[in-house]
Formats: sequence, structure tokens, C-alpha cells
Amino acid sequence: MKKPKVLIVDDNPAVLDGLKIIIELENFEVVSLCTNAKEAIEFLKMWHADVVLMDIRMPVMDGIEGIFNIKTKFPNVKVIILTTFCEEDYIEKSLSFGADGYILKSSDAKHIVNSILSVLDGKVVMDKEIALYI
Amino acid sequence: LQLSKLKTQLLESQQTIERLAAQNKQMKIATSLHDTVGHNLAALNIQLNAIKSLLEKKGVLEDAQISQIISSCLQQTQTSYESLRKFVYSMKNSFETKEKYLSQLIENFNFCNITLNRSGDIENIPSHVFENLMAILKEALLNVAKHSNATQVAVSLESKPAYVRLAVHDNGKKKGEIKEGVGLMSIKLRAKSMGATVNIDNHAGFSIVVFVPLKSRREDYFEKT
Amino acid sequence: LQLSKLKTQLLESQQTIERLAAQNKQMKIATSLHDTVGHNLAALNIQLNAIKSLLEKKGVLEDAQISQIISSCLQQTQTSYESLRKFVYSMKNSFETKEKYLSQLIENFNFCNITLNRSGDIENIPSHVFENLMAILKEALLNVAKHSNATQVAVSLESKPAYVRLAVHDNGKKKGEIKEGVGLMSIKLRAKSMGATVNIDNHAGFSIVVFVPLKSRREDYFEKT
Ligand SMILES: Nc1ncnc2c1ncn2[C@@H]1O[C@H](COP(=O)(O)OP(=O)(O)OP(=O)(O)O)[C@@H](O)[C@H]1O
Ligand SMILES: Nc1ncnc2c1ncn2[C@@H]1O[C@H](COP(=O)(O)OP(=O)(O)OP(=O)(O)O)[C@@H](O)[C@H]1O
Ligand SMILES: [K+]
Ligand SMILES: [Mg+2]
Ligand SMILES: [Mg+2]
Ligand SMILES: [Mg+2]
Repeated sequence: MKKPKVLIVDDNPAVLDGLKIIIELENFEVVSLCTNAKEAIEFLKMWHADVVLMDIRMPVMDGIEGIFNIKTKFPNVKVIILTTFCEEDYIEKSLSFGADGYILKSSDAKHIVNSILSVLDGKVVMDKEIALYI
Repeated sequence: LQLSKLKTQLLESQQTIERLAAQNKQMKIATSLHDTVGHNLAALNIQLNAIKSLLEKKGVLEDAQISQIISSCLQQTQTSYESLRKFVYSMKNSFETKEKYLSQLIENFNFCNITLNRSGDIENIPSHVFENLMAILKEALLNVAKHSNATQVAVSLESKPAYVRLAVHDNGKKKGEIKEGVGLMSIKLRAKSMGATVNIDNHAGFSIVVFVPLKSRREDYFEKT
Repeated sequence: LQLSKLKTQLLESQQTIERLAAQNKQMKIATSLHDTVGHNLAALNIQLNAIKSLLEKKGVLEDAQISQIISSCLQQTQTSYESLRKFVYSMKNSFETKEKYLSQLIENFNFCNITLNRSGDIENIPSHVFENLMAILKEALLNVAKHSNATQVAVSLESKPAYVRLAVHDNGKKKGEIKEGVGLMSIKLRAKSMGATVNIDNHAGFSIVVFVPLKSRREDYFEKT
């Protein structure tokens, strides 16, 4: 099987580095690290990714605008939103934009990896805690 | 005597404004705490998970001491994150909202039937405008209880980006000359201080309408961010 | 009419008590956040350092990736700790204190000279007692301005574990019969509600002394923890 390609988008370099290690150890290919949604869209115009793991609050272009753009321009790319608590306003707004998953950054490595596998399988993933917020 | 009453009123309203401003500041502090510490803890969690995965691959995690200490770090991070989450929630809930203040004022009026019509987001009304409008509303309701034989009073508060409009209208039947006392005087003074207009009319019941134009909502955007 | 004035006063004091109680609760929440999260972060810091040493011993820290990620974790922990410390500090400063409230009230009185004598820790006065005493003080000062020809008024507030005592004494020279109005009535009602005694005397100037016995300060100890 070909390694699934993952694009990671977060404005915090510590999160980018950590996720890269976790995901690469699980036999995924991390195609690139971007620090905002705009960079991610520029990347996707030229390269392919199967899944985008994306933060919500980022400068230049946030995750909400990001999902909207990715889902309209690249409908086959799966998008998982990585959130912290207190972003319920953002989550609410983004629900209609068709993200494939919402998982908390306080999840463990296994959960993050399983979520990527699930969305690749066509499932929608939403953490219980997030469902409770909204 | 009238002057001293006015002075007291102004002093009290000054205190309310300061209180609301202090609350605003506290909410900002709490939010910024969340933004920094909350995001740090989330990042810390991901990094600890990464360390764990790396050490697992290297077979180092078989060392019981290392494995245990990493679990403990993860545990600490989760607990901190959870405490912070709960804190921000209870903080948000414990704040006095403009909505709560208004509802309480309406609820506590029991001279006659009262209805409240709101439109737009009341929380968006600038604090000093809100505080003035609430003082005006109190004075108007006091007058209803004091001077009218109304059975019904309708209060409406409209919050729009360009203006705020407060109207108090009762269905009392007493019509006479209006001899302005401290009440109406302070209503007019407060309106003037906000650059607002006041219309007082006693042709059908008694009605007071205060219209506050908001030149620019820019300060508000600053308040929110 | 007197009744409606009293009702308004009671409503307002209810709101003040609720506000002070809410602030008290917020301060407790902030302090407990600091205690739990601060404690966790300190522990985290120690454990991360322990991991670092262990991995160094095992030669695993030579792996640049591991060494870098551990430094980054340590960094995040420190930053979080720092933010939390700053937060609790600015939170404490932003709270309304009883001291501030009292000083403002005294400062804003400008009918004649006023002196304030405090003893004991004012912040220890239970919120509902403090709120009642401040309302009594306001009413007493209003009377000084209204009825006396005083040039000097002395306010004293004593906070002891077993009691709180408020005294307001002016050097006015008008002596006549005291016809109790809403002012003195509400002072007496408030005192009664706290199980306090009131002494009003107009033999040398006009003086009001309110003595509030505190049966048990246990609630206060609870309030503080
Ligand atoms: N809701 C009302 N219904 C009928 N008349 C009213 C009403 N509100 C005010 N008035 C009339 O307007 C007059 C002026 O009101 P204003 O509030 O200025 O003074 P006041 O209520 O008489 O005294 P103060 O407010 O100083 O205690 C009143 O005396 C009353 O005649
Ligand atoms: N500081 C003072 N100096 C001289 N006389 C006073 C003083 N305080 C109160 N009095 C007398 O006591 C009376 C009762 O006071 P009280 O506060 O109960 O009513 P009021 O001030 O006349 O009216 P209200 O408080 O209802 O507006 C006053 O009318 C006044 O004669
Ligand atoms: K985020
Ligand atoms: Mg971010
Ligand atoms: Mg009036
Ligand atoms: Mg009086």
C-alpha cells in the first residue's frame, strides 16, 4: 500500500514538529508543514495530499476559512481540524463547511493516528468533548 | 438638594462604569491566559506523545523508569489542561452580562405589567452607553410607578451597529403639564452626555424615547479583540 | 413613596452583595487554578529534566530529534508557568477591594472636612456586613450634608474578629427633635438585619454608631481558603 500523504497546518512550530514525528513513525508520509491555511492552499495547488491536519486559530488565514477553501477547491482532500477548548464559536461556524473530523490537541498519539485512518476510510470523526461544546 | 441627588447619581454611575470596565479587563486577562497557557499545554501534549512514540520505536520505553515518568508527564499535562478548561468556562459564566442586568431590572419592576422587546446583540452596546440607558430606564420606570395609573408598560431596546434606541411607553391616562423634576432632568443630561436625542410625549400614555447614534463601532471591535 | 425608595435601596444592595460574592468566587477560582496548574507545571518541569538525564545516561539524547523536542517541552513548561504567574497577579489587582470602595466613598464626600480612621483588616469584614455598613455610611453622610452645619465629620471603621464597628460623628451645632425619615429608618432596618445595635445621639454634634457582633468568624476562614 502507498503511504498516505498528510499535510500539517499549525502556527505553533512545537505542534508541527510533534505531529510530524508521531505521524511519520506510523508510516504516513508528511508531505509538508504549513503555518497557516493560505500556505496550505498554495501547497495543494501544486502537490497532492490525502489528509490535511489543520489548526483553527492561525494568522493570515485561519482554519475555518481554510476548510471552506480546501473543500471548494480540492473536494477530494480530507480535512481534520485540530482544536483546543474554547474554540466552540469557530467550530460551530465550520460545521457547515464539511470538515471530516474534529479532534482535540489534547488527544494521544494513537487517537490522532486512528482518526487519520478513519477519515481515509470515509468516516467522519468528532471527539465526544467537542460534540458536547456545541 | 436636587444637585446633591444628581451628584450621587453620577457618582454611582461612575462606579458602575468602572466595574464594567474592570470586568471587561478580567475577561481579557482570562482569555489571554487561555490563549497562551491553553495552547502551550496542547502543544506540550503533542510533543510528549511524540517523545513517547520515538522512544517506543527505539525500544527505550521498555525501561520502566522512563516509561513511567513519561506517563506521569502526560498525566500532568492533561490535568492542567482540564483545570484550565474548567476555569475559563466558570469564568465566562460568572461574568455579569448586560443581558442579565437588564432582565433583572425588568423582573424587579412590579408596579404593573411590563414587557421587554430586544433586538440586536445587547452585549455589543458600549459600556458607557449601556450604563446611561439603564439609569434612564430606572428613572423612567420610577416615574411610571410614581405618576401614572398605567396597567402596562412596554420597554424596547434596539442595538444596531449604527445606533441604540431605548423606548419606554406606558398606557397611563393622566395628562397634565409636565413639570420637570430631577428625574427628567437627569435623563436629559445623560442623553446629552452621549450625544443622544430624547423625545418625551404624553399624548397617548407617557413615552420616553432615547436615540443614541454610534458614530463608529471601531472601539467596540477593539473591546472584543 | 417611602416604601418604593426602600425597595429600590434593597434591590441595589442585593445586587452589590451578589457582585461582591461573584468576585469572591472568581478570586477563589483563579487562586485554585494557580494552585493546581502551577503545581502541575512545576512537577512537569522536574520530570522533564529527569527524563533528559535518564536519556543522557542511556546515550539516547545524542539523537538530535529527541534532544530538541525535550528542550522545547521544557521551554513550553516554563512559558506556561510564567504566564500563569502573571495572570494570577493581574487578576488580584483587577479585583474590587473593600478598601478601594470605602476610600472612594470618603473621597467623594466634599460637603465638609472628612477623616477616616480604620483599624483591623477591612477585607475580612463579611461581604453582607460590609455592604450594609457602606449603605449606612452613605445615608449618614447624606444627612450630614442635608441637615448639619458641620465643618468636620469623623468616620471610623473597626474590624475585629469578634465585631465590626462603624461610627460617624459630625461637629454640627443644630439640635432639635429628630423626626425619623427614610434615612434613619433604613439605617435601623439594615442594622437589625445584621443583628447589630445602633446608637444615634445629637447631644454633641450628631453621631451614629453601629456595632455588629460577629458570632463566629468560621465562614470567613472558609471564605479565605
Ligand atoms: N410615566 C408618567 N406618567 C405620567 N406623568 C409622568 C410620567 N413620568 C413623568 N411624569 C410627569 O413629569 C413630571 C416630571 O418628572 P420628573 O421625573 O422629572 O420629576 P418627579 O418624578 O416629579 O420628581 P423626581 O424624579 O425628581 O423625584 C412628573 O412630576 C409627572 O408629572
Ligand atoms: N447629621 C445630622 N445633623 C443634624 N440633624 C440630623 C443629622 N442627621 C439626621 N438629622 C435629623 O434627623 C432627621 C431624620 O433623618 P432621616 O435621614 O431619617 O430623614 P431625612 O434625612 O429628613 O429624610 P430622608 O433621609 O428620608 O431623605 C432629619 O430630618 C434631621 O432632623
Ligand atoms: K488552535
Ligand atoms: Mg494556533
Ligand atoms: Mg421622577
Ligand atoms: Mg436622610
